[in-house]
Amino acid sequence: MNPLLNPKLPEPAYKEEFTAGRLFTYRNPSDLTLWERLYVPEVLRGLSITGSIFFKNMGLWLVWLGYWARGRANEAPRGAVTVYYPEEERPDMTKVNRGKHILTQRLNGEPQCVACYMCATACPAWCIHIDAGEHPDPAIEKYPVRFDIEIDKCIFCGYCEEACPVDAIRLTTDYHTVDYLRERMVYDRDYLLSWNPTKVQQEHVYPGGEPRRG
Amino acid sequence: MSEIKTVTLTIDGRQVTVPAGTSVLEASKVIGAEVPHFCYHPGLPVDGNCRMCIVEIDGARRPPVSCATSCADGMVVRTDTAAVKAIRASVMEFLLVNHPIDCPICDKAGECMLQDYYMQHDRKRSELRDEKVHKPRLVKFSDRIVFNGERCILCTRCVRFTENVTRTHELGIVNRGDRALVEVAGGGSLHNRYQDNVADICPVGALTKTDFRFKKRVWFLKHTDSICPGCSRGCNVVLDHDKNEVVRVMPRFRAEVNGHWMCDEGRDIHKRIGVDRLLAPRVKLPGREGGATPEEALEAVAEVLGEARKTPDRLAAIASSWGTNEEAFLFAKLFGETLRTPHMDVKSDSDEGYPEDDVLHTADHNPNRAGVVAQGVVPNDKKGGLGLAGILDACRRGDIQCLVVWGPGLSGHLPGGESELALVLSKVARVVYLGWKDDPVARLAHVALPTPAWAEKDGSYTNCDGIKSTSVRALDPPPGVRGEIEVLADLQARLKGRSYGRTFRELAAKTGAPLPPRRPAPALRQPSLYRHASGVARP
Amino acid sequence: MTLDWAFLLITAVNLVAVIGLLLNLGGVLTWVERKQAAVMANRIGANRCYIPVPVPAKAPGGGWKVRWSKRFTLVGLFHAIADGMKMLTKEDYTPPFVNRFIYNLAPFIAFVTVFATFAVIPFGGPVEPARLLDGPLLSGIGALDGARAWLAGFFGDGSGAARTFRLQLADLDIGVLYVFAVSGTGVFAAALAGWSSNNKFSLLGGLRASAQMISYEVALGLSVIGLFLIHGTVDLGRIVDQQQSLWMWGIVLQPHMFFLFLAANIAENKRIPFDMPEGESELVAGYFTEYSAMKMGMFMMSEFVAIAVIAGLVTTLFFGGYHVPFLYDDGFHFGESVVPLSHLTVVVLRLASFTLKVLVLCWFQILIRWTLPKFRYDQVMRLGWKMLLPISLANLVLTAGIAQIVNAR
Amino acid sequence: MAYTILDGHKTLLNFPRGAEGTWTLDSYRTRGGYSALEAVLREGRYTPAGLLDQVKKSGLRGRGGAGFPTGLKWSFLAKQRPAYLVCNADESEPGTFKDRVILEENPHQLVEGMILSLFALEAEHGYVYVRGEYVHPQKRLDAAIREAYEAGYLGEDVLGAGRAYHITLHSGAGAYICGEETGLINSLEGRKGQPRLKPPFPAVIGVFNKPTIVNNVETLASVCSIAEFGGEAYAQWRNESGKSTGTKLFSVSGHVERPGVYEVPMGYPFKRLLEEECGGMLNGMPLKALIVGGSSVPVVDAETAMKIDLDYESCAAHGTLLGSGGVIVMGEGTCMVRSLEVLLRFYHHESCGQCTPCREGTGWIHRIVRRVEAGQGTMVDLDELYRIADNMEGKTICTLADAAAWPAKSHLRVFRQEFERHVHEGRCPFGGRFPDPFHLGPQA
Repeated sequence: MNPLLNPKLPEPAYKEEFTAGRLFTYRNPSDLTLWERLYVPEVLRGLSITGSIFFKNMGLWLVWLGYWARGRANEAPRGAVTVYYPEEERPDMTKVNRGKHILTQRLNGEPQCVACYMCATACPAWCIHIDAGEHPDPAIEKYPVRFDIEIDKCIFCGYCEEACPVDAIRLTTDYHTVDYLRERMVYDRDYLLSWNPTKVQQEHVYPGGEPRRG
Repeated sequence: MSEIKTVTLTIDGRQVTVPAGTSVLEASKVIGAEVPHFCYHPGLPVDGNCRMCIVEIDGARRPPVSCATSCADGMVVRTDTAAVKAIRASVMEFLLVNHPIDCPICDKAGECMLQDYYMQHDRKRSELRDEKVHKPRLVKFSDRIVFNGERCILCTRCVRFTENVTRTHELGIVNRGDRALVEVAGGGSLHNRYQDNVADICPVGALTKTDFRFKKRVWFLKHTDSICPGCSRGCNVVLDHDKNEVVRVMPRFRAEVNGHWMCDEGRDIHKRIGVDRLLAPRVKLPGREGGATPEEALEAVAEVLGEARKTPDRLAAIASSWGTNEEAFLFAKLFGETLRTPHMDVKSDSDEGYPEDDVLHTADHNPNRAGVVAQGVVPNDKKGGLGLAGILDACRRGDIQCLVVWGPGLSGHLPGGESELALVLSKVARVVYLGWKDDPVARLAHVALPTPAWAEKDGSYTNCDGIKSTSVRALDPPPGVRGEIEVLADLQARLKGRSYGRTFRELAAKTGAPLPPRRPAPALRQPSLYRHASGVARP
Repeated sequence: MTLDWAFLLITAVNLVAVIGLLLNLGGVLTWVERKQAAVMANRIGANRCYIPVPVPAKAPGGGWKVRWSKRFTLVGLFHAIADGMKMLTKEDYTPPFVNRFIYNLAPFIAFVTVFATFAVIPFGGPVEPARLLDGPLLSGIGALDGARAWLAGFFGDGSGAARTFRLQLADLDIGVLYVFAVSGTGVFAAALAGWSSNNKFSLLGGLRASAQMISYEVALGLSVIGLFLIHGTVDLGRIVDQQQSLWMWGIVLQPHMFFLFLAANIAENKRIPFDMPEGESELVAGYFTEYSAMKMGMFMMSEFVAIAVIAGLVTTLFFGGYHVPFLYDDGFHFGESVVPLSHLTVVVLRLASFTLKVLVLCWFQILIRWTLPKFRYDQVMRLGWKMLLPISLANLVLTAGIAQIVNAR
Repeated sequence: MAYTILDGHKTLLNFPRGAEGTWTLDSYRTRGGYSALEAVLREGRYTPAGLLDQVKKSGLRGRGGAGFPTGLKWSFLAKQRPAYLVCNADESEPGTFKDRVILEENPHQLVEGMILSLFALEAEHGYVYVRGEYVHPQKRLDAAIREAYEAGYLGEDVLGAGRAYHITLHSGAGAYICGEETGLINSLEGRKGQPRLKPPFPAVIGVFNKPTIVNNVETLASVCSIAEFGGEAYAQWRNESGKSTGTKLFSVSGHVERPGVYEVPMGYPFKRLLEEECGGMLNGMPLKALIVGGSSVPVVDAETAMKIDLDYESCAAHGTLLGSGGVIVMGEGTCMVRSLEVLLRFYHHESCGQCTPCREGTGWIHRIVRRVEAGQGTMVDLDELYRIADNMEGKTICTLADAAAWPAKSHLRVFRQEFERHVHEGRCPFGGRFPDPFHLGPQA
């Protein structure tokens, strides 16, 4: 269709330009104004923005020094929005953060898991290792004899949670998954079950979150 | 030769010519229009109860089931119309109404026809608002087979298997309607020797093998075409393995050998791979005692044979009936041609196994006696060659200076067993053993070389009917263990014999082994749960 | 000819000062870059390296014991040391497929050329050692008389007149030309490193580096020729001398050329927004992909030293070098009024002035690096050839014309 | 309306109602019994092919429910011998009890019809598969067969014609599905009573893998009349406007004054049957619904019922089937949901469990209707019910799934508002009970 026949059509979103004897077509042509294309003033503007943040934060540091000198460093206003991780923790960590795994339990404390390997199959990091066994109760039939998660391989994508057909594995908000020993970073079945071994048998409470209903 | 009568019909607008009497379902496979089915199995009589394979045939009063409809000339069949698809969806819905949908704990998941067809033909939520019908679960049909009544779709494949294949009639359907149930007749248990097949042919997870139950999810398995070494039938099988370990053995369809079936013992033989293995070479020659590398051990063998070559009459070689055709070929060439010994024969490696019957089992529990003999491992009559008994007698008399034993089980040929074996071998100056088992001979031999088990090497086997089958290496042999082909070819080279090739594919041209189809390398993981896991055409 | 011991001593002092200053500045800049970037981005930045300090602590069973505090971090300054230690002690892995000789040579070229550039930069005003201890405060101290006499004797020219030394390693007539020549040699470092690594990424990085450095070399030279026309010399020492007056500072005479010169220098140094040769996002690490340990460290070090060298060069050409506004050899002159200062004070003030200007310009370069996004490669080349080069040529013509008019008058 | 019928002659119920001893050989002979057989065997009235031809000419259609032309069916019989004739006396359709009357009151007519049929089919051996619950009819039939053997109508040399005819009585074990011909054959062979795949049809491979003809009791008994009067005469007994021929037994049950079995010619109006033969509706209550041909045919409402002529064509024209002639009359006050629930309970119980749609579907729709009847259904359930019934239809080996689906669909179609009232009111508007059409006797 000839765009001239329909003047309401928008301008074609590309620009053609002869450069080095060839016709180049830019799909996303620059929409900079001449002032912006002079570059230097805009660079200076950018530098003034980052520079002002720099000086503001240095000023705040001086203020902090003042508070620190009076032993009230905690009350000082701070420019940094990040935290010193092991010493400090973010108070506003989201409830849907994907962290350490847990295995949910049946009423008698056994794992809800039926060892279907869906999580192990879905896991892109291949960090879940299950051995299935025959459960004495024929209504359950199958349960995990071994359920290991190599937390150091885990990428916290949450696919295991998605794949689980019986809501047996969940990611909690707990993100303290570091350790100095690799051996300790393989979470076994008992560890994964030990998140809340005695409390709340009536409903499975999502640690740090709302209780799930229904 | 009588001409096979053929009929020509149209399926989905394509002309197909098939032998008369072919079912529409089989004819559809020819053009790749796969008609879904549960109860139909090519190895069993047609029952037509699942109603999944309904197609449209022009002129038929009501849509017929394609498994029970024979092709006729000029028939016009449609397998992909909207009406047919609607019928399939409705049949799937009926099948799933009372199915427990416990795929997570079901071992069939991943190779379950119900799952696959659900994804292909149904894909909707259950509309059932009432209680499902409950049936017994975890019924032990035998110590090999467990039955789950709720998962059963009553296709009667298992019933027809016991009726028509084993003719033992243990299974039957009791009760009517949605209360129907497969039961072992008279409350006994399955007692035939082919019972694992009922779990194979079960299209759902109703019948499972205690052997495989909960061991592995099927989508983790890799599949390798192999043969069963349990008897001289040489059933074609698929080894399902993962992490260098065979998890289960499934029969592979080969019409002229084993059809669709195999016996229970064949499924258990893989468990012996790791038992009593000879893992490292042993050398007890003067000056060479102690641990030896595979290279040193091979050198020792070459030295012993080089010595023996000077008196070929006093050299004897006993071959394994578990060896492949290619190995036997090299064995015959090495000893018959290069070393010129007249004394060559093949022994039985194993005499354990089920007795002979009229389904599959044969009396000889070694897979390749016929093949080894056919490759020329026979006494040279012209030069007064001795057979197996003759060789053992000659050993006893001290006439044999060097004895090469390939494979375990020599003591089974001596009435006195192991103690007599020690006596006999003590009269022989040099005993060389080659085999995968830590046999009494291996302990008495001057040089013992480990070799791979059958699942760990390529090779072809000739069964009792003279049919050759090829087995593909499924597992990695233990570290440092080299295959017989390599060892024999190496010895041939060290002894300045003719070179016939060092790989299976080179030698297969000489033994006439059927080359296995090159399968695409298995994906590290199956990309989709919904693909048929075994990768072989579904029966 | 007898050895000029006084000259040798001054040169040795200069050498130690320059190398000490630059090496440490390079190390500190690694920390500055991290910390400044953090402060600019509302982050905290490097803060974990510490030197254990014993502090008394209460023992559990009563009494006191020594606890090693981890809190002496000095706002993360030890990270620079830790970085250096790490690079020195890491395995120096040489890939098997490289051209060993050139591979090993390249980082040294990079390192040496950067250091050599600084040789001609005057980092302090003229010093008369004989007068160093004269001053309103020091002259009263009799104990220094001996030293004063020794200084006069040692640094005298024999005729009793005091000799004047410049705080500059090499007072070359060709001055800036030497700078261009040496920094031009730096191209070899990147090109050779890229080629000898026998790696596609390295090679591409090396190619980009050489193309980019050669391109900007042109603009770099042309952008300051205007200043040379005005000053009538390329000797950096004499250029600085002429910037005694604030009105003769390069930034006042040719402010636009300051931007050009700085841009060209950053491009020479291959830093963001001109970090095509490294191109983390597409070339792994560019021409030093295959380098590890201290060889990689030398590339990194040379980059940070180059920041300081560029700062020194810009200071010298555009910010009056070591000059402090209104400060003359004998003190501050504000119009008619004079604040007399001792010679030592003036020398120290000028050294401090130079150092301060260098530090501010280092800070400014780091500010640029953490503010601007990176160019595309074709944009880099287009900027160099189609913007910087014509502008500097136009500036050259214009400056030459004005200079002709001014001189003719 | 005019009927061409032998005046006052009943061919099947040709004995006084309620008379004693009608089942004996003597009584049967006094009514002209075995005369046709004697004429055929002794006098050679017909050759086997000729008798087959007469059956074809008579237009006799199978009286078991499907209405397949008998002559055509016989002509399909494969040529190899032995071949068998099987009489299907497994009368288990709810609402149908006509064969029982023949077996109890007039068994010799069946025996004679079977011998004639064996003659026409050139077979020797006939089986009678009698429903297991019919203990009394079995005794009568057994006695009749014994009498026939003694009188020489059965045996190695029948009536000196040099032909051997045998009839064996086989008692079923009580399964609805054994009334289906292949299911019956399986049961007769001693297997589980499950229908077989067709083809091969029983006429090619039937009992003991031999060619077999399976016919209903009434069909075989009617062969006597054909042999007696000739096929063309038989074909005249009908409503002139209709095409169906012969007389037919109708077993009327439900809310009528005089339930029972009536023999009327084909095409007899239902209205006349109801008002004249049966004496009208019970207590004069209005008619609500009619099932004309046994429980498996679609139900019709009162208005349609009154228009129906009792023959195959008229029934089909009014959306139902003549079936086996089990007329179930339902008066006002009957809960149609309950009626359907009762029917589906039967089919759920009787499904053999072979084909998937029937096995799972009958149970499923029964459970839905049961819930609707209990007042716990939803509108979605009604649509589901119709959809499932529709899915069941026409996909199984035998027609049991259809037999369950048709009533379900027709109940929903014709009496939908009653189902909706169950849903909306949350209970059965008829109090969960109803005048039970299956258990109400005439005295009620």
